[in-house]
Amino acid sequence: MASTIVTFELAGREVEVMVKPMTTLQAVLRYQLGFTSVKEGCRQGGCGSCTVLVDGEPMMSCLLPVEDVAGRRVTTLETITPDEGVHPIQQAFIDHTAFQCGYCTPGMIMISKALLDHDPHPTREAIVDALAGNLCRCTGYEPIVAAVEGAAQATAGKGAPR
Amino acid sequence: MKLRGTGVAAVNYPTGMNLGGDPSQALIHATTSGTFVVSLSSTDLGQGHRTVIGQIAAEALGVAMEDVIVDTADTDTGPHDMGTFASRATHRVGNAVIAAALEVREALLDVAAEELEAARTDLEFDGQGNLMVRGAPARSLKIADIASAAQFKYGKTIAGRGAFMKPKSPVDPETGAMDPDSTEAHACTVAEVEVDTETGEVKVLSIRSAYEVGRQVNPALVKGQIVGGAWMGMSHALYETTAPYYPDPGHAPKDFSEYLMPGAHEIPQIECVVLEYPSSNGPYGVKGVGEMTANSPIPAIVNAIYHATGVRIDELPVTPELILRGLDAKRRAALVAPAADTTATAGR
Amino acid sequence: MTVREYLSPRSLPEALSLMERYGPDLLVMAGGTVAMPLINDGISLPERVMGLRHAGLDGIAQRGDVLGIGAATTLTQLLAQDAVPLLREAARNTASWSIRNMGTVGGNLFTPPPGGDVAVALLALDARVRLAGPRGERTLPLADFFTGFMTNALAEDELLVEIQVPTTVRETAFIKFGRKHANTPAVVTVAIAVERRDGRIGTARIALGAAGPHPIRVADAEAAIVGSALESDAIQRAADAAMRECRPFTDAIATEWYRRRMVGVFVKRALERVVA
Amino acid sequence: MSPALNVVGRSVARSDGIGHVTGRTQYTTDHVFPGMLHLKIVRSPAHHARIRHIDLSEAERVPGFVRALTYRDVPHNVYTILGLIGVEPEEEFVLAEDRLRYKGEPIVAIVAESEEAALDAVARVKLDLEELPAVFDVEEALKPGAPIVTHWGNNTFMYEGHPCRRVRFGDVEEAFARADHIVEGVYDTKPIEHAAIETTACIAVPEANGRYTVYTNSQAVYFSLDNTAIILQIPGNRLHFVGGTVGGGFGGKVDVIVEPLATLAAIKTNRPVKYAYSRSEEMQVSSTRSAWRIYVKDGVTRDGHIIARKVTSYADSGAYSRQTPYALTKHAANAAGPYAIPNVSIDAYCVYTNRVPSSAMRGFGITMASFAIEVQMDKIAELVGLDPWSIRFINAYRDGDVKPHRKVVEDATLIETMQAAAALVGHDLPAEFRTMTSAPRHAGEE
Repeated sequence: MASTIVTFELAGREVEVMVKPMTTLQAVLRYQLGFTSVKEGCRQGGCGSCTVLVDGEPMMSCLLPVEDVAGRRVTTLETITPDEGVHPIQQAFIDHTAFQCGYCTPGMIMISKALLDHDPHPTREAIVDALAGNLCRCTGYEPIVAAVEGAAQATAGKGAPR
Repeated sequence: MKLRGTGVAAVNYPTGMNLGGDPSQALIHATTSGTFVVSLSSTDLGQGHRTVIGQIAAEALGVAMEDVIVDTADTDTGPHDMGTFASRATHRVGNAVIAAALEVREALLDVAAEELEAARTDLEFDGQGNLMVRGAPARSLKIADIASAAQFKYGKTIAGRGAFMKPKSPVDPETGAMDPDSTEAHACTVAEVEVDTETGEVKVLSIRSAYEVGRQVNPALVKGQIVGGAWMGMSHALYETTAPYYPDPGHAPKDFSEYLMPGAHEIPQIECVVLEYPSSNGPYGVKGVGEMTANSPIPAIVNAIYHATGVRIDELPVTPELILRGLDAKRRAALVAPAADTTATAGR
Repeated sequence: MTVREYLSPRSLPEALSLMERYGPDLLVMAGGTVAMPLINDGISLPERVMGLRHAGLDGIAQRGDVLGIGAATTLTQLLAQDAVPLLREAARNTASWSIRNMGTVGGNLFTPPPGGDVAVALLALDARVRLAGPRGERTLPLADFFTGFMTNALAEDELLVEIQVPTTVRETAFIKFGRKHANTPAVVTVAIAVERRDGRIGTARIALGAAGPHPIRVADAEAAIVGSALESDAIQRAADAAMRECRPFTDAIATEWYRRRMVGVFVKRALERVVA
Repeated sequence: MSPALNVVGRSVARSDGIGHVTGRTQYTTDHVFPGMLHLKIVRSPAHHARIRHIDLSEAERVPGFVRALTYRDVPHNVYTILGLIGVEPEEEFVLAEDRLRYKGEPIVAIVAESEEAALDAVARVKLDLEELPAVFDVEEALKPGAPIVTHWGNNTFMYEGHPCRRVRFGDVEEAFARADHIVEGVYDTKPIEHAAIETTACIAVPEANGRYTVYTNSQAVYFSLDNTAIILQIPGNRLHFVGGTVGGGFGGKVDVIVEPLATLAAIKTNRPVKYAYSRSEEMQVSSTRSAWRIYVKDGVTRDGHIIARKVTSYADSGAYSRQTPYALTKHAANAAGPYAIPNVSIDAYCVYTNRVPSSAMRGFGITMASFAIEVQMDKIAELVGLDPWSIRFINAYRDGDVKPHRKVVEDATLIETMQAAAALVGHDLPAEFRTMTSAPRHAGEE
């Protein structure tokens, strides 16, 4: 059960972690690096609360052995939050009160970020398709869909947010 | 074939549950900068309890929201609270906070009277963070300055204690006479559905509701409860169960793929209007809107399914299979005795 | 046993040699969407796991009339190809975006019903699977790969490396019917591929998911439309035959009764889609 | 109108919004402590069984195993969560002793250095059980000869000597006899899960001063603290509960399940201990909303007035009653619905079965009453030839009416709310309903 060292890119820098075999990216982010925006709603790939981007693509960090992201670029809610103020998607979630308990919110924002990076002007259908793997028990989804629409409008013509 | 129908339901919902006594308490104290810390042991489940209590505290203290800090759920610092359930938190904690704020205001008046060399009875709060001599706006002090003076000049605390408790109401075991709650909120929901007669699928087209919840402390958060509750009611009505074949205990879902809940694709059009008939005993007339929003959508949807199909389903969740079996039974009955098929008079 | 070693081979030969070294107790995992939840919950407690994410088994290549799909090709990659529209449709209807970025085409063949929607489409397309092992490689029809509920023709020391799909089939239809529109297990999945001769159906393949212990074809239903021009009575005969032939089950999502009924509805609707 | 308000009534932004959208809000399991241990539970695989023997020997050999806790370690092992407000008897086993009453019932708590080691050890505990006949349906459980679930009585919770919570108002039988129509219905609802996205969890941390800080997502921290103190038989002042930020509750986090065992493990090991439900535990062993079966019998006049309502309700509490007895009392107070019905009889039974215990959930005792009553209202409307709006206006309660539990209605607005809903959907109400109000009735008015 020898630990190994895994290196990946996080927040613009290389991070090196020593892990027991098959530690999930979720556990590394939360418990070794303190990136607790990555939530633990099910650890079954069923809720999306642990969604992160790997090389820009959304994935469930609960299902990823951290060894598999060696050398890859990992993006979490912490890494897209500006030092001052908030990202336009975050602002849209505030403006539309697109959360209640907030537990699904980091995953919702990350999947929304991935969507708007791929498709800056998504249709409503594209938005609900993108959200299909992210569960919310409080809001009834409508405020979240509205927030993504709002974020798309806010960022339209300004280039994809970083 | 797709059949459409409309259903109505109307409900009441009580605030609080005091069969064991139902207390909430609050402490408020001022810091040197005139910030008011509201210490509670109640919890925010996500409904926005901290925000709403902050609003009530700011209102009752006569200061801005930014000057209020709400500290929840620490048993070393927060006084006793029964907890967040029974649509009770805004009502109970809000009342406790108002009571605490009244004590704070008394303490502020004591200090301000000395600072302004005026009679306590001549002083008034302007609701904007100041205390002034009535009719003489020039003789005014910032509440922050009063708090500071209290600490450093007079050696006094600016603090308040507040409690709200509806006393325990025993139940008469023979008649059921009891007084279990404080006030009643109301809702009426109209749901429209479309039923696929081949698959039994129900598509909820719209959930439109009127609510009466006493005073709304924060309309955006009330609407959030109503929208989220409409979705949850639809989910309870059509999808959710941990025992799909009750009483058979088998096939219990173990994850979110087996435990069915509608997603963003399934959300219907959700509309609401909110009436305000302030209650006599809630803070600023608050009732409670936490739990009730999932209630009226359920029977409204079930009634709409009947209106659409003529099939009465008396169990939850209403699965497509139940509807198909109902339609089959109706068809069989019509074959046997076409004239006797009165349940088909869907359009009322 | 907590996992003692996570092996991440960089090539097929390396993967095969690891399998040879560690034998059948080595858990082989591709996207992790099936295995990881069981490991996280302590239901599966493997000692050694081999992950195929970096084994070079992903990628899609057209070779003549055959599309070669690496076993570790993700569902998102499958969604991006346009050589076989039926597979795109199947991928689009499987799981959610994040899971499609992880889950693989090969892994889909090992997903117990009601999962495995892509496998249903592959069955309708008469795909073949290429298996590699210490004795070399072999290919066999996907129909022969499935042998029972969570069992298959793979030998203990063999690895599924590629799925081969003919790209000549033009008339297809795919419907996944679940209790929700997206990211949900199937009540029933129907995939159909037909080839016509002079306007009449020459060959027909009707594959069903969530209607048996693994994706199945329904021969009587197929026979019912061969020689027809998909007239409505032929379609109805096929739907009725499929209802008789299917072997659905009861789970948290639906009963056997309801699934059988939906087999009839959706075989019919899928055939009508072919006509349209 | 009350005096102008400054902040109340305004849609101010949520004070926790920035924390939520940046992921900086700290939830219970976002806390990490050096040396933290993990607690996992050996659960009953059977619905009803007698325990012959438990073999921990193989589990103890798992690397990282720290210790096991059994009922012998729990100072006050049999408790009732509502004991704090005087509900009796004590009946739920923190850890099972000789009998298992539901599938998933906790038997042994395993504490280990890592979650993986704890899960591994749990899988290696060997149970020797004798399976017993089980009962899963509320009415089956009440039949003679049904397996008895409780250790103290039969399969109903007792309300001051009655097997059900009773409401008696007027004379229903007399009113049924003179009613023009009798409308009967049976309403069944299946158990459901709260499914908050954050699972139930706590971390108990020993402090230098001999106290224990318990980070929890309880909906009711004092309730959890007081129950924990009773179960562990320690003074409440040795416990410090910290919470307040909950990732969704819906009633699912008012049971006191994780805190007592985590704190006990922290006491026994002098190390921080985390006990968090997995999603499958949340789905399969955490409390549900009860399954309900509700019989409604209404006596109705030909013009649509409900003159009598008899309700017999059964809530399936599962193996232990938890909050369900309370739900039935709330149910009994509301089962007549928001209508003025002069004769009402309600019997509400809290029934024990070998199911997972049910407890509180959003709408506690009322959601299912509203379902039954509001479907029943439509049936009545159809029978007497009224539309669904009219039947509700005709019967709506008003201020000054007396509810069946003898509470005088003082803030009725059902009528006004229905008027607003009709306006919202564009439904034209007849003048008599458009002008109706919830103001107290005149003398003699129906």
